[in-house]
Amino acid sequence: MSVDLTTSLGSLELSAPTLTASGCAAAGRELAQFGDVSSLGAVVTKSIMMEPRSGRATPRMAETPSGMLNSIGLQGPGIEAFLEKDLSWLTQNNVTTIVSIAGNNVDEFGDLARILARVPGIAGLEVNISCPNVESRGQVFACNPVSAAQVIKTVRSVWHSDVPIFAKLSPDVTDIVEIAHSVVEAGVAGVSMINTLLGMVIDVDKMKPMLGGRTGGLSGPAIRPVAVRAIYQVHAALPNLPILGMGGIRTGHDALEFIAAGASAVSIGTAVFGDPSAPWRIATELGQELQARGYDSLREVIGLAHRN
Amino acid sequence: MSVDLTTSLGSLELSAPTLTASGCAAAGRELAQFGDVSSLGAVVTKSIMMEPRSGRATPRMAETPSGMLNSIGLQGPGIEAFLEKDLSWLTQNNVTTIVSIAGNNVDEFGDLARILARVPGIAGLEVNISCPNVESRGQVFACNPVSAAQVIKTVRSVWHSDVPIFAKLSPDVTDIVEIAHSVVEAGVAGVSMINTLLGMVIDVDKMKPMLGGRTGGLSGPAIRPVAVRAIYQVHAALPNLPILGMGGIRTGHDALEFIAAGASAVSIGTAVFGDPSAPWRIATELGQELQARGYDSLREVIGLAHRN
Amino acid sequence: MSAQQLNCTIRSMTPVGGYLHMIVESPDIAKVQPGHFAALAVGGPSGATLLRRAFSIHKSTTGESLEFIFAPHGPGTQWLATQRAGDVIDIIAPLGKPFILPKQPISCVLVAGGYGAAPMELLAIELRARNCRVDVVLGAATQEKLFGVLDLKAVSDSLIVTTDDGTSGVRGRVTDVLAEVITKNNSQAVYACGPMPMLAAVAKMSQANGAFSQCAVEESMACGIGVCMTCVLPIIGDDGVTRMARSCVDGPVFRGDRVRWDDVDTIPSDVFGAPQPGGH
Amino acid sequence: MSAQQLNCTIRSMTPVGGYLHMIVESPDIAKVQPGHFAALAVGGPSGATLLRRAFSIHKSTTGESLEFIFAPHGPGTQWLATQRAGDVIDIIAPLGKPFILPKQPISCVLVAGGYGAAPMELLAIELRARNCRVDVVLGAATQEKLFGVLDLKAVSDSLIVTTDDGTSGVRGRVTDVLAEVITKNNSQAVYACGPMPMLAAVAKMSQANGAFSQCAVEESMACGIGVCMTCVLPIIGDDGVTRMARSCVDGPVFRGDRVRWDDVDTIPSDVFGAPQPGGH
Ligand SMILES: Cc1cc2nc3c(=O)[nH]c(=O)nc-3n(C[C@H](O)[C@H](O)[C@H](O)COP(=O)(O)OP(=O)(O)OC[C@H]3O[C@@H](n4cnc5c(N)ncnc54)[C@H](O)[C@@H]3O)c2cc1C
Ligand SMILES: Cc1cc2nc3c(=O)[nH]c(=O)nc-3n(C[C@H](O)[C@H](O)[C@H](O)COP(=O)(O)OP(=O)(O)OC[C@H]3O[C@@H](n4cnc5c(N)ncnc54)[C@H](O)[C@@H]3O)c2cc1C
Ligand SMILES: Cc1cc2nc3c(=O)[nH]c(=O)nc-3n(C[C@H](O)[C@H](O)[C@H](O)COP(=O)(O)O)c2cc1C
Ligand SMILES: Cc1cc2nc3c(=O)[nH]c(=O)nc-3n(C[C@H](O)[C@H](O)[C@H](O)COP(=O)(O)O)c2cc1C
Ligand code: FES
Ligand code: FES
Repeated sequence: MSVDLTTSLGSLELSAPTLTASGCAAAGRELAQFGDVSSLGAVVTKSIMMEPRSGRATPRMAETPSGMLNSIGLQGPGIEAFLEKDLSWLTQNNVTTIVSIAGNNVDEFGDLARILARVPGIAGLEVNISCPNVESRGQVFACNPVSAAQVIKTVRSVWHSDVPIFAKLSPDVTDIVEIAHSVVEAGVAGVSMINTLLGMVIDVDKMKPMLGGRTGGLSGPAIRPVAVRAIYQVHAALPNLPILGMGGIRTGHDALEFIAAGASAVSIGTAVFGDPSAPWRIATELGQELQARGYDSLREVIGLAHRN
Repeated sequence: MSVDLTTSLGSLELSAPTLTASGCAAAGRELAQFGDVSSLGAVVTKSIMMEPRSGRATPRMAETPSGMLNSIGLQGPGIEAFLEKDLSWLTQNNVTTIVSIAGNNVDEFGDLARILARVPGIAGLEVNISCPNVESRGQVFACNPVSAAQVIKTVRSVWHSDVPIFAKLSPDVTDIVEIAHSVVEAGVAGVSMINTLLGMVIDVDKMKPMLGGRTGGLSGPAIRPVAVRAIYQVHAALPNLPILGMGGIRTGHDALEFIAAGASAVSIGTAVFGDPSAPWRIATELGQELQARGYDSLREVIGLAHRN
Repeated sequence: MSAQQLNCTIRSMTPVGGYLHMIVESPDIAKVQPGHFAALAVGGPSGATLLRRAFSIHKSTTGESLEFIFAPHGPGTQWLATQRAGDVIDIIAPLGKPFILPKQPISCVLVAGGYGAAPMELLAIELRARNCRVDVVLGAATQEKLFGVLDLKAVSDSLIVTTDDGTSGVRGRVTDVLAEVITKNNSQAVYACGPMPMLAAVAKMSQANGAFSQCAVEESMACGIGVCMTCVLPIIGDDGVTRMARSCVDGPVFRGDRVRWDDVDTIPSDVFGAPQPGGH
Repeated sequence: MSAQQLNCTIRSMTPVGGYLHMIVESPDIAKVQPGHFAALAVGGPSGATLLRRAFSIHKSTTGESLEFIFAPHGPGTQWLATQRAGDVIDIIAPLGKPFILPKQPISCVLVAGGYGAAPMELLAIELRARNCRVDVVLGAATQEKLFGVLDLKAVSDSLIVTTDDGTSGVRGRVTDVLAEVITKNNSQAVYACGPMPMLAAVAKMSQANGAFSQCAVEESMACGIGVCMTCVLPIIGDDGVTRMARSCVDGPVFRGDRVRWDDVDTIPSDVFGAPQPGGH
């Protein structure tokens, strides 16, 4: 008897528990060499903005102990080219697609949502309010409950569709539960967490920050305990809120930790760089881990670590 | 020609650049098997409280990728026994000693400072306002600029001595520069940063958090990029503020990163568990790294990464 | 006694049943006594495992070699299992408080579970050198997890094996036979090493049968040298007060009647420094 | 063409000058062309190095083997250097866009710095099979960092060696001799692989001397398969617009006149999607 790995994020039913993390699988196409992309829970696309965007200067990454820093700066083709080239490939190939959007200001989020609300074939919208790489003079949206809620309200106001909206939360805050509360009140169907932690590596030969963007986002197994803690806290405070968990998942065992902490599904990010077949492998391993512990389904394990 | 590794933290002159991190070398005595403790920059003692304290239930630690979680819960003998047994050993052995204190409330910090202000042989006071493990119903002091400043003001008001006071900052905040500003205004001579990040590991066999204290503090190389970033930010905002840097330093190369980011000296924490001779080894390696790059002294490199 | 940090070259790594027997070359260190342990660095410079792993010192020849018994389990021991003769391991040894040996030639029982048998041969030899009677009870989940049966047979007066699944010796646990061994041999001292639940049962059974027990406990350790406070358990002191004592420096060997077995992994309310109602 | 993820057993690991020559067994994969690279997982399951390392494929025998040339440097290549025959490496290959081969039997110069010589033997053989003239310029900082001198001599019409310190061949840089080689042999195409500053100089000198150049660039890569956007550099497209192109899938081989060498590691203000004044 095999374990039932189907799950759901609010109204979004997923045939598999592993998704790709935004920015770690582009728009899915390159991964098709390593597995059937339509068999993944979903592809979460790289955060897209209104205009084409060149991103930050290189070097854009630094490997760190059990992790990496990136400062891509949201390089992307802009929403128009995205719809034409990327989303069309995804829909043609029957890929469950969650589109991630990012804006320089609240209005841009609204504009993106207005465009996407009319587009068929989108299973979910992930609102990246937390990318620390955006060259914005202001604070990161996700670091302030008011501006986080503003973005979500604006998106919500133009989103005339049943397609669920997720807010992507940043761990770089004093109280992540407060931010979760504020985006829930603003109308999200669920939250994606966590985005990267703000970090820096210094090149001691050049005596300056290694990355072109100076700071970067820390991801990978190094941050896993922070992600598990954040998900555990948010699930404890908002037990009915669907959580898409991510942050350093490398194995099915790791994924199980996230599910037990309260995530309903998981996104695989940095692990894809080390192993492009990770999203499929981890789903298989998760099934094995559940089976070895006598569970019949993934759903019965969601948040289980809160009950003991 | 050898590199001048002497440095200072405000008025505190240090003969060597590496210190032990609070809670990672007890009160120095056990390390004497591995090196001459009096030759270290200083021993920063495990945060001491007024009363004896049993700490948290075990398991108290979990190894994580390139890091570890701890939830010791400030087990300690209380200030009286500390002075009698620990501090006396340190003074007898000519060890430069920075005493770390922790309190359940603002008054307890004041009481501890009042006692220590009368005790000779203390080179510095580190005020641990950031330990996330304290079983306090309230928020961690260091997570709020007002309560952080309150603690420091209270300590300052009874501290009739030239011995410098350092505030130990937590990275678990939205804006660490804001906290640094508030403790500087409250009268610290410098800051120690960073303390651990709040994290969690779940035992998926028992389906509950692995640590007795549920959450724990994440330390080790995994968090190094977060520490370097925090120090860089604080040094950029407050270039004259002495910084004692820590967080994942394992080699002289790592230490150099911290110095370049703006630390005047570094504490070695988790690395001691893997290598009890690390505080001495890292000082030697730091000298070699500086020499290889043609520097004559450590002091000229403090904050150098800001100039390029 | 003082521990030393050593770079030890592996001389051999040999499978023994379900275990690996590793012999490393070691320079002069403080004399190793049965119950001493060592802390081994694992994972190499690019590894993600920062903490040392603790292993009982199985045998040692002063100035020549140290021997260990282990099984690959988590990432650290799995890495160790890939090391080969000629590779160098960073080892701190000897660590901890060893078993206390009797001054009189008394009758002793050695009880071990799985790799808990690692220090027992050394112990049996020392006890016999003191003209003690040595009876051994070795247990494991299954036959391949037994260690040291033949070696211990050679240095003891009797040896009983138990396995949970009955694949070797008596089906059952060491405590199913221990009371009888104590009674029959009029044992005065019980020495135990193995998993915590086994130790708890052995300590209680020894006490119930009038024998004094010493148990080498196994608590998760971050530093192994006494600086981190992770490895504590509630120990009753000579003054009757229970303290959270460090098993790495105050142990790993404790008197069985001094460990509050039922309170391990808790903070008993009467422990020294326990949280006060209304306080921390 | 599609890349495959393979578990490859190491057949041999042999020192060659300052480098290691690693041959691994590989099953059938897409045909390897000169300039293709592979991405190797390093560090093992308990390692702290998550990202693959990129290496030019030195040689390959379809369905049999892949060969690499590398030197231990940082943690990943240091780990790789400790691997031995029989160990298994996770390899993704072939990756990237290879050198474009001429349809006509033209005169070609191959320029390489250090391990940049790794793909050149394969390239020289392919060019000669097309009846091209092949002249080679090999450079390195010092003699032991030279690779492939004898092998390349055997498959080329002429070979010049330069070293920065003069320990072998001409003291100086490859660009000190390149113009003369181009002029003398009336070279129409220059193929280059090596450090970025060398490539920049080679591309400019080729253009100045009327030769068309192709350069295999070396940008830091996180994924190697086109999903992360770390490995970009400013490339002028057919439409004249500069875009931040991914060197792992759009390269590593680019036309020398299409790379904005002076703007590498910057975002030129006229690049597609560049930050607008007042905007992001
Ligand atoms: C005093 C003492 C003597 C020991 N003697 C032996 C011996 O002779 N042979 C043997 O095979 N094992 C022995 N152990 C247990 C051995 O230390 C653990 O099996 C080993 O640390 C597990 O490491 P890992 O990498 O396999 O597991 P991981 O799960 O990766 O370990 C993670 C962390 O937890 C700690 N840890 C995990 N399990 C244990 C455990 N059971 N005990 C203590 N720490 C643990 C590790 O040290 C490490 O820091 C002894 C333990 C102690 C405390
Ligand atoms: C297309 C291509 C082909 C290459 N071919 C060869 C070859 O044939 N032989 C050879 O010895 N080296 C080659 N390199 C360089 C090789 O990839 C790096 O030397 C190696 O990644 C460094 O790893 P490390 O663990 O030693 O260094 P670390 O400093 O630990 O590397 C940290 C991270 O930075 C990346 N990185 C560091 N240096 C480089 C670099 N110079 N280029 C790209 N990424 C880097 C690593 O991939 C890793 O992700 C090639 C690189 C590229 C992009
Ligand atoms: C190279 C890279 C690019 C990323 N780009 C985005 C992005 O565009 N939008 C976003 O919401 N998150 C982005 N992230 C964050 C990831 O989606 C994920 O939240 C984070 O990396 C933690 O997961 P991981 O440890 O599994 O990578 C990016 C991460 C990396 C490493
Ligand atoms: C086991 C352990 C106990 C600690 N106890 C204290 C403490 O009592 N007071 C304090 O200010 N910091 C304490 N810390 C935090 C360290 O001093 C240091 O700030 C942190 O671990 C980051 O440095 P590292 O990565 O080098 O360990 C403790 C850390 C560890 C791992
Ligand atoms: S393991 Fe650190 S005190 Fe015992
Ligand atoms: S290395 Fe990831 S896109 Fe090129």
